[in-house]
Amino acid sequence: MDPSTITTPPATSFDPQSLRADFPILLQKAASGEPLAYLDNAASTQRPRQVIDAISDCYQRYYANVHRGIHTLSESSTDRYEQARRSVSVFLNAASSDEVLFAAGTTAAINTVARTWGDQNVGRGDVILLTMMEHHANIVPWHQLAERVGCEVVFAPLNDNGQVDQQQLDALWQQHGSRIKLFAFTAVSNVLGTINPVQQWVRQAQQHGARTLVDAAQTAPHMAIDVQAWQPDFLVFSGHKLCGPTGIGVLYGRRELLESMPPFLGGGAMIQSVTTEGFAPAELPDKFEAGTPPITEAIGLGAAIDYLTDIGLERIHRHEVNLTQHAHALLADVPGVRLIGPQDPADKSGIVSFAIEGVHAHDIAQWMDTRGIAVRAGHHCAMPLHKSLGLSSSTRASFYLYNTMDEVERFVEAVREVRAKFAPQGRRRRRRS
Amino acid sequence: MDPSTITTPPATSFDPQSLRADFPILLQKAASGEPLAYLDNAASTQRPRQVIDAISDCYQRYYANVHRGIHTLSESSTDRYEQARRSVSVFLNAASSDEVLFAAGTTAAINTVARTWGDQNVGRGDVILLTMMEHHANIVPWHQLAERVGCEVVFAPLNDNGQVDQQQLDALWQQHGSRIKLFAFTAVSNVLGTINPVQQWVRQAQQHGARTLVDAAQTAPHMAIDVQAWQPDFLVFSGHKLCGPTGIGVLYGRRELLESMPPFLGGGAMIQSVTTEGFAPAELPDKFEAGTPPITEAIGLGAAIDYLTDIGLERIHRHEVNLTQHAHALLADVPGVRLIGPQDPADKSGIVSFAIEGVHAHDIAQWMDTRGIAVRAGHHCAMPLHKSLGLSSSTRASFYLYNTMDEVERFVEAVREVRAKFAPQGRRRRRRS
Amino acid sequence: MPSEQDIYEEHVLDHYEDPYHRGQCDTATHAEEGNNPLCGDEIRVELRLDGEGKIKEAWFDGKGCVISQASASMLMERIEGMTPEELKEFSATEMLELFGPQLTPNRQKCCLLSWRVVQRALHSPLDEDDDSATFGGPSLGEES
Amino acid sequence: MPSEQDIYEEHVLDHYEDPYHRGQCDTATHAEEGNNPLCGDEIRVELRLDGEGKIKEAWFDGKGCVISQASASMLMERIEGMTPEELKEFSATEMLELFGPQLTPNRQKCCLLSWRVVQRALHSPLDEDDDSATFGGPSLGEES
Ligand SMILES: Cc1ncc(COP(=O)(O)O)c(C=O)c1O
Ligand SMILES: Cc1ncc(COP(=O)(O)O)c(C=O)c1O
Ligand code: FES
Ligand code: FES
Repeated sequence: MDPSTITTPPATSFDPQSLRADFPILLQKAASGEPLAYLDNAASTQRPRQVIDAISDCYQRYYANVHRGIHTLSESSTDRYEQARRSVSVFLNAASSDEVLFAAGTTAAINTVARTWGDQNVGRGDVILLTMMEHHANIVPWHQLAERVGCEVVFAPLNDNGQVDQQQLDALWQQHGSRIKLFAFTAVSNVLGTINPVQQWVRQAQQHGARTLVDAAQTAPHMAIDVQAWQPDFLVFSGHKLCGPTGIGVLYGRRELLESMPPFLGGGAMIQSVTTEGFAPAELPDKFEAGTPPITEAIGLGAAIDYLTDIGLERIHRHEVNLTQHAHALLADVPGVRLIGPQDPADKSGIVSFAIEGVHAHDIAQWMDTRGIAVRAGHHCAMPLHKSLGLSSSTRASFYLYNTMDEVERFVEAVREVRAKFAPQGRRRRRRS
Repeated sequence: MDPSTITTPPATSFDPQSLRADFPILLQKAASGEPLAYLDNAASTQRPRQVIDAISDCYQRYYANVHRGIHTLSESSTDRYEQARRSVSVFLNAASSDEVLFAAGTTAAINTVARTWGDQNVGRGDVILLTMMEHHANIVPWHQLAERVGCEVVFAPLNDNGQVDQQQLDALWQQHGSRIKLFAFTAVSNVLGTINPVQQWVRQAQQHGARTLVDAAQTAPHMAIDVQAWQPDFLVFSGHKLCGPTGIGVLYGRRELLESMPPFLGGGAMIQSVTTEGFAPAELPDKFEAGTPPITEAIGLGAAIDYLTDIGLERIHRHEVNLTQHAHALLADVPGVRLIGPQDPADKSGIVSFAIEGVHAHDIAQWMDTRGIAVRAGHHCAMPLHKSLGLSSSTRASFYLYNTMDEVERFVEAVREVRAKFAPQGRRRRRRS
Repeated sequence: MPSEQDIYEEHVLDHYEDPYHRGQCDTATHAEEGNNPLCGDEIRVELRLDGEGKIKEAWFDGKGCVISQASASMLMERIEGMTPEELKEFSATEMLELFGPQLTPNRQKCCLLSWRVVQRALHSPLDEDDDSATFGGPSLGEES
Repeated sequence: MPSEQDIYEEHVLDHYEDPYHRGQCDTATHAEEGNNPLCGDEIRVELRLDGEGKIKEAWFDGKGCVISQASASMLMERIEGMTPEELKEFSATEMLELFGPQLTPNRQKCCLLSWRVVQRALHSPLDEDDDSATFGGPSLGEES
């Protein structure tokens, strides 16, 4: 199922207020004394106590290093670690949990693909196709690959609505044809909120014999993923963006590809045998998990996924679209605000990025902080995108399951204040003493 | 200071029993109903509540993504994250905290050096010098480098006392001379417990113009490290082996080298700018920390280091030597037990590895588990070492600050039982029905 | 948690110390090797199938822990007289039951080592390519 | 925690909206550029030193947040008349004091941007190599 074709969720009411009780950090006041409105979820989300407890519980009751241990603690840890892998596997609807590899994060996962599959399969004159809305994590590893092997990195341009122009994309496929070895694209833009047609793009790549990598960092937290339906070759996401711990992410890969790729990091666990002459790699998934893995992080990620699937990703997404709709509607009344990305909330995830003529994004964010509202300012690790928009930075509010309509209203009110305070009035100030 | 020349600690008494109260997991009974004797510390250690609380506290009170955030939570997280870097820097006595890079673990750190410094500086015909007691984490990345660039990997052999034979090591320097580009060695063996003369070996490498990488995974938890005195080019260790979280380790590198090396993983935070044409890397330490870093893990690591330095590493080491001494003395009376590694506990860290003639290591570990004693069996990620010892596996008890003389005695008692139960008696059993 | 103290019950130790058909089968028609990737232990199984394909003799050799050795002995004793179909139907669960004491997942791999090798041995007639010369035999990790 | 509401006090906004010597100095003898790696904002400073090396004129240009622009304006006003030695002694702490409102570490970088560029400008006479053409000017991250 494409993320753009979400089915209507059951009509049960969604109550963010009651969910907030699960998140200890949201119960405290902001430094300003006001209730904390955390709208920086695209950068990283907060954790429910279910996840924090899962981590503590591991350390307090059954922690040991995993895999080869015989003793009870090690068996328990291994068991829970592998259970987390199965949770992720179900979450992605993977054919086998062997296709689910734990990595340090989205960034580490993409670099793994670039340095293994990339070094093995991409050469001089080949093309890596990206979109202009990619996060640096899905740009820099390909620039580095280009430095190593001499391939070319091509960016599909966007239209005025913050979407890839399908005609121009078709033209790129036409132009480069089978030279395109990989189409690596984000399923949802971390700046524009744009939801891309994953399944359609994967099919298009398949028709040209190209591989696909789907950056699901902004998708996994908000929408159901089905790798068997989407059929990407690789799909990656991070734990910390879906209520999970830092220090962990997931690299999904199709078995056939993972088996044909050389291993990446070398060390313990990823080997079948080591001699003074060389080594033989282990089977999946160990082959790509060198050294002591992020054990409690994987267990915490499993708990986060259980938490989110209990609530239901469709319901979460629907709630976020409602918040975005409200934000768009209110911001339409504030002059001087330039909303970037799709103008119709139905085409978007719960991300609202904007610029205010004559006001620096960092001043906007700083002012919001004085109102207890956490938003992010800057290029959001998407400098090429900002350049293409003619901006050096933007301010971004990004929503999650625990955000409320009231927070959206406080946010828009703060936007109004910012304009009043900072937008150039054209007046001369009195001379300073 | 060399790890082998530990000064006598102050005569204050060291009371592991009172420290145990800090470790929730040690307060519970083992599955067998007996008190848990956790002697698998070389694989991974347990955590005091100070560390568990530091992690929970971050998630509950001040978590956000680090670095570029303006809002209060992000400032707080960044502050604590960088504070952890400074704690590590002091812990290692680094000249600057810019030389301290957070990595996913020892394995990730060594691979980082191999793929950046290695790919840049090592070529066909060059030699990477290792010792025969290295962990796979310090072997496989060099085998992989050899596959990429055509260098040779040479192993310094050990004597019967489980130490590198200095004369044979001298001969290797003589033989390969300036072809040796790097001497990568462990400061303490994770199987033999052998403490290597780090400072002396670094000087020797310097005289030959070679770089050094010190694997301090088994050293950092137990002995004071001084990178300005030792002068290694690189030094690495893992958080989970010194009471810290999983998912984090440290790569120390000399500034001059780190600055001249290309970056490794590409993505957010490690860049100064990105365009559609290429990228410019950031300054240290960001250059080597792509993507969202292990934030709570770094903060937990800082708490672990504070905890250990409060107690004092010299005192911890002295305590472990006492335990080892006791274990050696008692095991000397058990026939058929082959202790591997230095016979004198003064040459060792708190690691006791052994084999029992005719008994499989996994049966030993399994039996110990029935007695509530957690030890590890296998090749301990050191297959070349075991091969050189004529063994396919060994059983390892490894001590830490919270272990007691009583636990050592229970351990030796279990060794006796194992011998009685499993060692071949040469008798014929009755025929089975 | 299985009560691990029971793993090494008398019946298991009997098979360990005085195994059934440990050694070589001079008239073997089929043979196969395999290892346990967790520990590197290897086992070789040699079978003699008669004209109708029935298992007339089953022998094993190798090294490993008590569980792997005792379970191999039990298995050799058990499968003699079986048809290939019967052997194929003899499931992992039945193997674990045959062994007796409850095992944790890691130790189940020990117990199932010879069982896996036996299943493959049926497809490895001795006149054809014998891949026993490959690195430590094929790893069976992917199937576990 | 600094009370952030105070950052944008009137005095700061005065300098932001009506800055001192924003623009170019046609008779500049020294100039330097630099950027804040955290946000990419750039600032250029141009100085005119007289025969004895005293700063006769100080001008800045660039873009950035209120803090960086207001602090640059304050700094230009402050350093005119200073000798190079006096400027060298004018510390980061003094710069933060000159600005006024307390700042978090990230925002201190905004406030210190022009201060750093000024310190380097003294060593960048205009007839010699002007590296203003390099990628966004030298990054000052390593010094912060
Ligand atoms: C000496 C040594 N080096 C490297 C490692 C690998 O550390 P990690 O698994 O944390 O990456 C270990 C631990 O297993 C070790 O003992
Ligand atoms: C779309 C996208 N891709 C990749 C990343 C990088 O994720 P991480 O920093 O967890 O590696 C992010 C998050 O910043 C993102 O939003
Ligand atoms: S430990 Fe190797 S087969 Fe059991
Ligand atoms: S945000 Fe760029 S200088 Fe302040």
